[in-house]
Amino acid sequence: MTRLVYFAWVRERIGKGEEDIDLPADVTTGADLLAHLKTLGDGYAHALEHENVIRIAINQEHVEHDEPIAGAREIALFPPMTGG
Amino acid sequence: MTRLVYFAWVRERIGKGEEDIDLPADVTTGADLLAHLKTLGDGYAHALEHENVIRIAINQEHVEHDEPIAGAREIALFPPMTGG
Amino acid sequence: MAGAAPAPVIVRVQRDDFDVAAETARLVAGGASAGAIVSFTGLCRDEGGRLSALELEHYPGMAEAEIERICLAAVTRFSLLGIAAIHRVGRITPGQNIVLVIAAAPHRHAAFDGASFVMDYLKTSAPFWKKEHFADGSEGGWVEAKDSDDTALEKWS
Amino acid sequence: MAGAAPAPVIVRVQRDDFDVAAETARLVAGGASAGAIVSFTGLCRDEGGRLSALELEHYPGMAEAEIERICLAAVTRFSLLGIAAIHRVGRITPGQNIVLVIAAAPHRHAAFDGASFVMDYLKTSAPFWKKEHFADGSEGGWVEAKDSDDTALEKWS
Repeated sequence: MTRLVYFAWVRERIGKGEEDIDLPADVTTGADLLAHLKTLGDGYAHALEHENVIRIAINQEHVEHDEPIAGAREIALFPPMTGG
Repeated sequence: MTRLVYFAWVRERIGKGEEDIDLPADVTTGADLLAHLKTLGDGYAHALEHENVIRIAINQEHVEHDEPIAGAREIALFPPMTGG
Repeated sequence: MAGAAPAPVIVRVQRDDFDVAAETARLVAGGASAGAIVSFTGLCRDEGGRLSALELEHYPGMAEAEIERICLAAVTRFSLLGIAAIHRVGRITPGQNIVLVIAAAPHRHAAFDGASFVMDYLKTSAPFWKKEHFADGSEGGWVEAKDSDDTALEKWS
Repeated sequence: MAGAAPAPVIVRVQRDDFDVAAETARLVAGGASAGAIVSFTGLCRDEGGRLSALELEHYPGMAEAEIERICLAAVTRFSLLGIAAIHRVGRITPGQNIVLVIAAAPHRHAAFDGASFVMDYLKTSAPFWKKEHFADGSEGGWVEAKDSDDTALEKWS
């Protein structure tokens, strides 16, 4: 099981802030994860429609989409940040 | 009569903070004023020894040494500023 | 200075407002070697009266970690004597504070650069998001990231 | 914004200390259009324990006029919503405040630039002078102007 967490409009569109899911063996990178999640329902598909704007953090650190996710305890998906 | 005011080590070396003096007719610029003052005594000569570092203000505005002093109510001489 | 204590680094994410004077005093409590303190306060604008509130969301844990990483980088890069970065979350109304950054240094340019550097990186890499609520009752949606914030980073590279 | 009041410009030379929070509140009292406030505080350093005090002298009248001129230039150049510049004179001991500059603007880069611009020009054109007194009782003499302060102006030209 991998913990997924969502923020801002990603969270709103998916309809939840976090979940634990079993990932198929062929999901090995952040990009694979996005593609997989988009098959899980309309909310996911809408949230992740524009994959290039989605930011990914593994274990609370920013990563690129091609980063391997093996061993990740927590993967976060969120829009570009607008703090400050 | 023209009011002269001095600050920081210019003031200390001349030995006073201000004075009113009659300037000779041939003293027409800031540079002329410095040259004239240096003839008035050792304190003045010491204070104004390095003319190029002396800053001049006429009526409380910075001016270059070649600025005419005609009509000046108040002329200030001081070292480079070190505020802030 | 040999034997000097490490520069204080204060990082917090909180719902409550902050007190700039109190945070500044904490930051320089260690001594009198600071000649310059620059503080940046980011506030909620009223957008010409249209905005009623901002709602700030963050990624707990990562937000604090990212801000601390940025602050430590600033301390090293600009030889700061101390840095504080406090970011509020929750509902914030126009005129209220959102974020505070304070940098202390021996001289002014390091303090200005330190605070500016932290703000530029905080804007683009700390996981916070803003949602707008308008005075007419409508939900304005999530604030979009600005290209100018990415461009601002170029001066530090 | 049409009909907006002119940006507040607060300029003072005083012996007493200043209150950063109170001056900031005065500066932005007019409304909630400021999104960024940058404040710079210049303090008396202890110079590794050698310094006992600074004595600050100024040219009354011209000092205030020069600071105001610099502040007005900053308001125009960076579209500031307000600026405050307060300089202390007299005897100041290590850890005490010397100068305060606060710039308010809609966005952060204008506020940083406004405060930094005012400090850079204040250092080189406002008629103030500092004399050092050392902890061993000796008079350290007048502080010399630094070339780096003149160099700092180049970024604004």
